[in-house]
Amino acid sequence: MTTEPVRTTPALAAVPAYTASELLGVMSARLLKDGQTVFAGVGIPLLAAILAQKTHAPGLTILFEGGVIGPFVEAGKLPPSTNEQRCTRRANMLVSITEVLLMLQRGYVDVGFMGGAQIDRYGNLNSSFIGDADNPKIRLPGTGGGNDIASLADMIVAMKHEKRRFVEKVDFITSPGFIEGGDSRAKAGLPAGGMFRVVTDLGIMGFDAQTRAMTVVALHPGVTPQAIKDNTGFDLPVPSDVPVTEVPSDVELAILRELDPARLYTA
Amino acid sequence: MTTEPVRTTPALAAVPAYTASELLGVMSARLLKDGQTVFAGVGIPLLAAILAQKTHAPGLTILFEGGVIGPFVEAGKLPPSTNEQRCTRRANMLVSITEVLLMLQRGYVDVGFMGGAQIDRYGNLNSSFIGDADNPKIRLPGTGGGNDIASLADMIVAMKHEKRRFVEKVDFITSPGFIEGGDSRAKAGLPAGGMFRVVTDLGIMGFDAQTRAMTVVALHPGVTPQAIKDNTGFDLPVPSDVPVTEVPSDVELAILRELDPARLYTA
Amino acid sequence: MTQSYLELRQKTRERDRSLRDKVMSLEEAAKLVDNGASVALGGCTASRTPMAMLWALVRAQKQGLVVSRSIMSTEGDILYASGLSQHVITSWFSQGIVWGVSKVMRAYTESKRATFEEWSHMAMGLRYRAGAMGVPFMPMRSMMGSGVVDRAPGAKTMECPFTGEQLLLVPALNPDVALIHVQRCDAYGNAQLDGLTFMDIDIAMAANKVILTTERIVSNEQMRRHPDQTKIGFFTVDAVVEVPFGSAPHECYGLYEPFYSHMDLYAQMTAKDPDKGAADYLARFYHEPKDWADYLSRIGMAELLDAQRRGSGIYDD
Amino acid sequence: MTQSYLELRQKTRERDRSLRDKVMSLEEAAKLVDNGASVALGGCTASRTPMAMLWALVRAQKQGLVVSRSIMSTEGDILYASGLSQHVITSWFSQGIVWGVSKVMRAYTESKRATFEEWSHMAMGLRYRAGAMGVPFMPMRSMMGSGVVDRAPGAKTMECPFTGEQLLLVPALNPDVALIHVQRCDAYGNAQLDGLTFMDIDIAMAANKVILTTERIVSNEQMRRHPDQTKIGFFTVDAVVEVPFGSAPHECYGLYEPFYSHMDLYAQMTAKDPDKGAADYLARFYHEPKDWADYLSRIGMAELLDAQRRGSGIYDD
Repeated sequence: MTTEPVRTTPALAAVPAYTASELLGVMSARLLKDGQTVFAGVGIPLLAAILAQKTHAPGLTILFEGGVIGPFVEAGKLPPSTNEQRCTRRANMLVSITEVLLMLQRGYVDVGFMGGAQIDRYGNLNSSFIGDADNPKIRLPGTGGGNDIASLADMIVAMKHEKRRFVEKVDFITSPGFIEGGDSRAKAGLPAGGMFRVVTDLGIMGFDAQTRAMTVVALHPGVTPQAIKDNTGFDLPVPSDVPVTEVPSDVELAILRELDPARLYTA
Repeated sequence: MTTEPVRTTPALAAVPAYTASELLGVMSARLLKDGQTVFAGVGIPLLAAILAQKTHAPGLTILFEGGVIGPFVEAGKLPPSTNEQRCTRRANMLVSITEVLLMLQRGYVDVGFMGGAQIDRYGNLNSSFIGDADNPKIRLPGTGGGNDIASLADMIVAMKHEKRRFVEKVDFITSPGFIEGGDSRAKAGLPAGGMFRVVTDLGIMGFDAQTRAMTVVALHPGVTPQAIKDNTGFDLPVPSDVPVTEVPSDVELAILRELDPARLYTA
Repeated sequence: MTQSYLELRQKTRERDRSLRDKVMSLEEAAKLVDNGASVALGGCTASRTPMAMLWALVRAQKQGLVVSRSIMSTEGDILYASGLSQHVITSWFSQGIVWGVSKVMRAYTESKRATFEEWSHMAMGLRYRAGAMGVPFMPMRSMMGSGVVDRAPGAKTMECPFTGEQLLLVPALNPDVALIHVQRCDAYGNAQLDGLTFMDIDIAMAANKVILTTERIVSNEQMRRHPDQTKIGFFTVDAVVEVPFGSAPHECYGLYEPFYSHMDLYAQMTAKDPDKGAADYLARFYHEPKDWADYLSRIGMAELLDAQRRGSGIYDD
Repeated sequence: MTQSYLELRQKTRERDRSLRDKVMSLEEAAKLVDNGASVALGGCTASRTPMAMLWALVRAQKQGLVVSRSIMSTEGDILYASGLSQHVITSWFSQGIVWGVSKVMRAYTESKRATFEEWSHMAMGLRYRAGAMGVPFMPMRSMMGSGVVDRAPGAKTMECPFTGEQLLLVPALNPDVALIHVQRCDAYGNAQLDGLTFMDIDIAMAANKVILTTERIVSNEQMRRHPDQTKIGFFTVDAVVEVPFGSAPHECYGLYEPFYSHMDLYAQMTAKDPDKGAADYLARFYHEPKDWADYLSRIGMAELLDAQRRGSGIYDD
C-alpha cells in the first residue's frame, strides 16, 4: 500500500519526536475509558482504539462497521478498511453490517469515533462534497457509517487542524453534529448522541452546553492560542486558563509504531 | 404421549380400512405438487407433507414455523410441535421463527397448510375462542403461525367434517379466509393469498371465484351429498356432477403408518 | 406502552456492558427479576425453555410478571399456577398439540383469574425485532382482517406513504428482562446456539436485562476462535448461570429431546382437576426439591438418559 | 420506485424456487442479467466482492445497470469505466482509505458522466432488509438533519404514531439481481458464509434473482449435516458458478486476503489519468485474458500465493 510522506505541522516543528498523526492517535486514545463500547472508523480511530486497549483500557470494547464486536487487531496487520478479515482477529462476535449499526440505534454504544475531512463550528462533518453538492469541486467518498455513528452516539472526531478543514459552515452536512446549534439537533429528529470532542494535532475541542458551538478545552504542548486561531476558519474561543495536554509517552509511541510499522495511518 | 381412541365417522363406517385422520392425511397430501414450497402446521399437515414428499412430490420443500426449511422428518420420530429438533432432521437450512414467517410475507411460499378447529362459509378459521371472546366457553390455544400463514399464502386446510366445526360464522376470526366474501379480504389489507382447499374426511371443498363462498369440489368414496350437507352448519352447494376421490392406496397408508406408528396424529 | 427512545437509551446507558465475569447461581440470578417486571422467555414450545430459571423464580416467590414468548407450552401453566404471572403474551398456549388443549390455561383464563394476550406469531417476532432495532414499531402484512388484531393492544394500521397499501404497525417490545437458555456460553455471556434459534437473538437485543442459563460455561478463548458462531453478545448479558439440563422436561437442541414420559405425567396430573393437579405438580417438582439436581432426580434418571440418547441422535446419519 | 406488494409477489411466484441443480458457467450466468437491471452486490469494500461475475458482465458488454452495494471499492471504478453502469447507490465509494479518494470515481462523477447516489450505511442495510421482509419501508433514526437525506430519493420522515417522535422511513430495495460470492455452496444454492456476512443475507432474500459465485461447490449432503450453517437458502438462488479466487484482487474471508500489490498497481495506473489508466487496466485484466485463470495469471502466481497465505492466517493462534 502506498504511504504519504511524513508531514510536520508548523506548530509541531519544535517537537519532531512524533508525527501529527501519531499525536492525534495518542491524544484521542486517551479519551477512551476502560469498559466503554466504542464504534471506531478506519484510520486514526481504529489505531487509537487499539492503542487505548493496549494501554489504559484493556476492557474497551471496539466495534467496527464491518460487523465486528470486541476484536484484538494484531500489530503489523492493520486492515485497509473496517470491513476486512484483519478486523475480526480474536473478536468476541461477528454480525452483519446492519446489525452492528443497529447496535448504535439501540443504544449499546458509548462513543462513536471517526476521522473528518471538514468540520464546522457546530461539529457538523463533511465527507461528501467540496464545493456545491450539485457541481462539486471534489466528490469525496461519502458517509460510510459516519452519518449513522454521528446521529446515534456521543462522538469523538480526530482530524488534522487546518483552516480549510475547520470552516464556518461545512459545504455539506454528511454527518450531523449540532447542526445549527442550540436544540436544532434534537428538533431534526436526533434526540440522542452528539459531538463530545474533536481531537486535532493542535488541541482538544469541546462544545458549549447551550449554544453547542465549538470551544477549545486543551492545547497540545508547544501550541499557542494564536496558533489554533490561525488554523481555524471561524471564531474558536480559547479560555485563558486552558490546560495543556501531556506529551505522548515513549510507551504510547512505541505501541503505535508497532501497530503500524508501515505507517499506513501514522505517517 | 397419550393417544386418543381410533375414531370412525359415520360416513366411513363402510370403509374401515383407514381412519378419518388417515383419509385426511392422504387426501391433503395429494393436493401438494412436486417442486412447491409448503408451509406446514403441526399434526395432519406435517404428516401429509411428509407423505407427499415420500410419494409423488420428492422435490416438495417443506417449511415449519420453528424455522426449518426443506427437512426430511424420519419415520417414527414425529415431533410434538413444529418447533422441536425432530423437525430439523436433514433440513437444508434453519432460520429464526421470524425469518421463516417473513418468507411467507416476502412471497417465497406457494401453499400454507394447516389444521382447523372451526371454519365458516368464507373459510375463516377459529382456533382462539368457542363462544364469546370476552367470556368464552372454551379458550382454545390461539393462532400460533396460523394467522400469518392464512394471511400470506394460498391455503389448504385439513380438518374433520362436523356440524359444530363447519359453521355459518366462526365465533372469532383467528386466521382470515375470505372474511365476508367478495373482495373484503383485499380491502382488509390482505391482497395476497387466500383459501384454496378445505380437505375433510367427507370431501374436498373450494371457494367460488366471485362470492368466495365454500363449495364442494369432490366427495370421498362412499360419501353422499346429503352426508356432507348433514355435517355442515351452513348451506354448502354440491354440484350435481361432483367427482369422487380415489381411495387411499395401500402404499399411501403404509407410509402414513410407518411415519406415525404410535398414531399420534392418525388415530 | 411503547417506551420513548430517550427512556430506552437511558436504561441501556445505565447498564454495565463491559466484558466482565457474570457467573452466578440460580438464586442470585432470581434476585435480578423484580416483581411486576415484563419478562420475555427464549425458546419456543417445548424447546430451550428457560425452565431452571423459571423454577428458581417460582421458588423465590416472585409475582406479577408480565411474560411474553413466541409460543407457550407447560411453562405457561406453571406461570399461572405458581402465581408468578397472571398475564402472558404469546401466539399459542397449550402443552403441545398431541396433549390437547391445556386444562390449566383454560381453568385460569376462562375463570378470568389470568389473561392470555394473543398476537400472531410473526407479530410477536416483529415486536421483539423492533425492540432489538431501537425503533418504536415494525410494519407488517398479517393480522389485519382478523379478530386477533382487534384484541391486540397497541397495533395500528397505516396507509403506506410509498405504495398506498394498508399496513399494520406493531409496537416494539423491550422487555425488562429476558430469560434465555443456551447450549454454551462464556463467563461474559457470549453465547452459541445450535440448531433452532427461535426469537432469542432479537429478544436478547431488545431486553433491558438478560439472564442466560447455559448447559455449559466455556472459555472466552473458545468463543473467540469462532466469533461468527456467537449468536448472543456479551454486551447484552447481565447474568450467566450454568445449569445442566436447564430446559428439562423440555428439549435442548442436540443435547436432549423432551422428557416425553414426564410430559405425559404432567398432562395426566392436570387433566381432571387442573388447579389441584398443578398445585401437586408444583409441590413435588418445584417446592420440595432441595436443588436442581434433586428436581432432575424426581423426574428420573432413566428419563434423563433416554432424553439425552434421543437428543444426541440429531447428528447421527 | 418502490414495487407494489402484488408486483413483488408476482415476480417471486414466477420463479422456480424448487430444489434443483443450478450449476452453470460465468458466461451462462451473465446472460441472466438484463441491460438496465438493478443489481445488488454482496460483500463490502475489498471483501467478498463478486469480482468474477462483474468481470463476466464487463466481457459480455452489459450496460445501463443500476448497481447498489454497502460500500464500493475498486469494483465501483470498474463499473463506471467499463460502461457497465453510470449509476451506483452506496454509502462510501473509493478504493480504500489507504489509497486516498478514487480518481476514477472523481473523474466520472465530477464530469457528470455518472451518478453516485449516497445513502447512509445503515439506510442501505435497512433498504435491503425491508426488501427481504416484504414490506415497503423500514423506520430508522439516522440521516435526519443531514444533507444526505435531502439527496436520497424516496426517504420520507414521519411522526411515530406510538411515541410522537420523528422517524425516517427508507424505501425497500428489491434488486432485480443480486451477485454474491461465497466460500462454499451446494449445486442447489444453499450457501455457507464464514466470518463477516455484511448485508448479503438480506440482499439474497430481497432480490428477484440471485447469482452465486462460489470458491467451491460441495454436496447437498454436507449442507444438510449442519443446516444451521446455511446462510443463503436454495430457494432464493437462480445460478451457481464455481470460481476459485472469485473475489480477486479483493479478499474472501479465511481463504485469501486482498492482493495488496495488485491494489497498489491499480491505484498507480489510475492516479494520473484515470480515464486512460482505467481503460488500460480493463484491457489488460478484463478484455485480453482468455479465461478466469488467465486473469489470475496476469495478477500473478506469487501475488495469489501471498494472498492465500495471509488469508488462511485468520484461524492461526
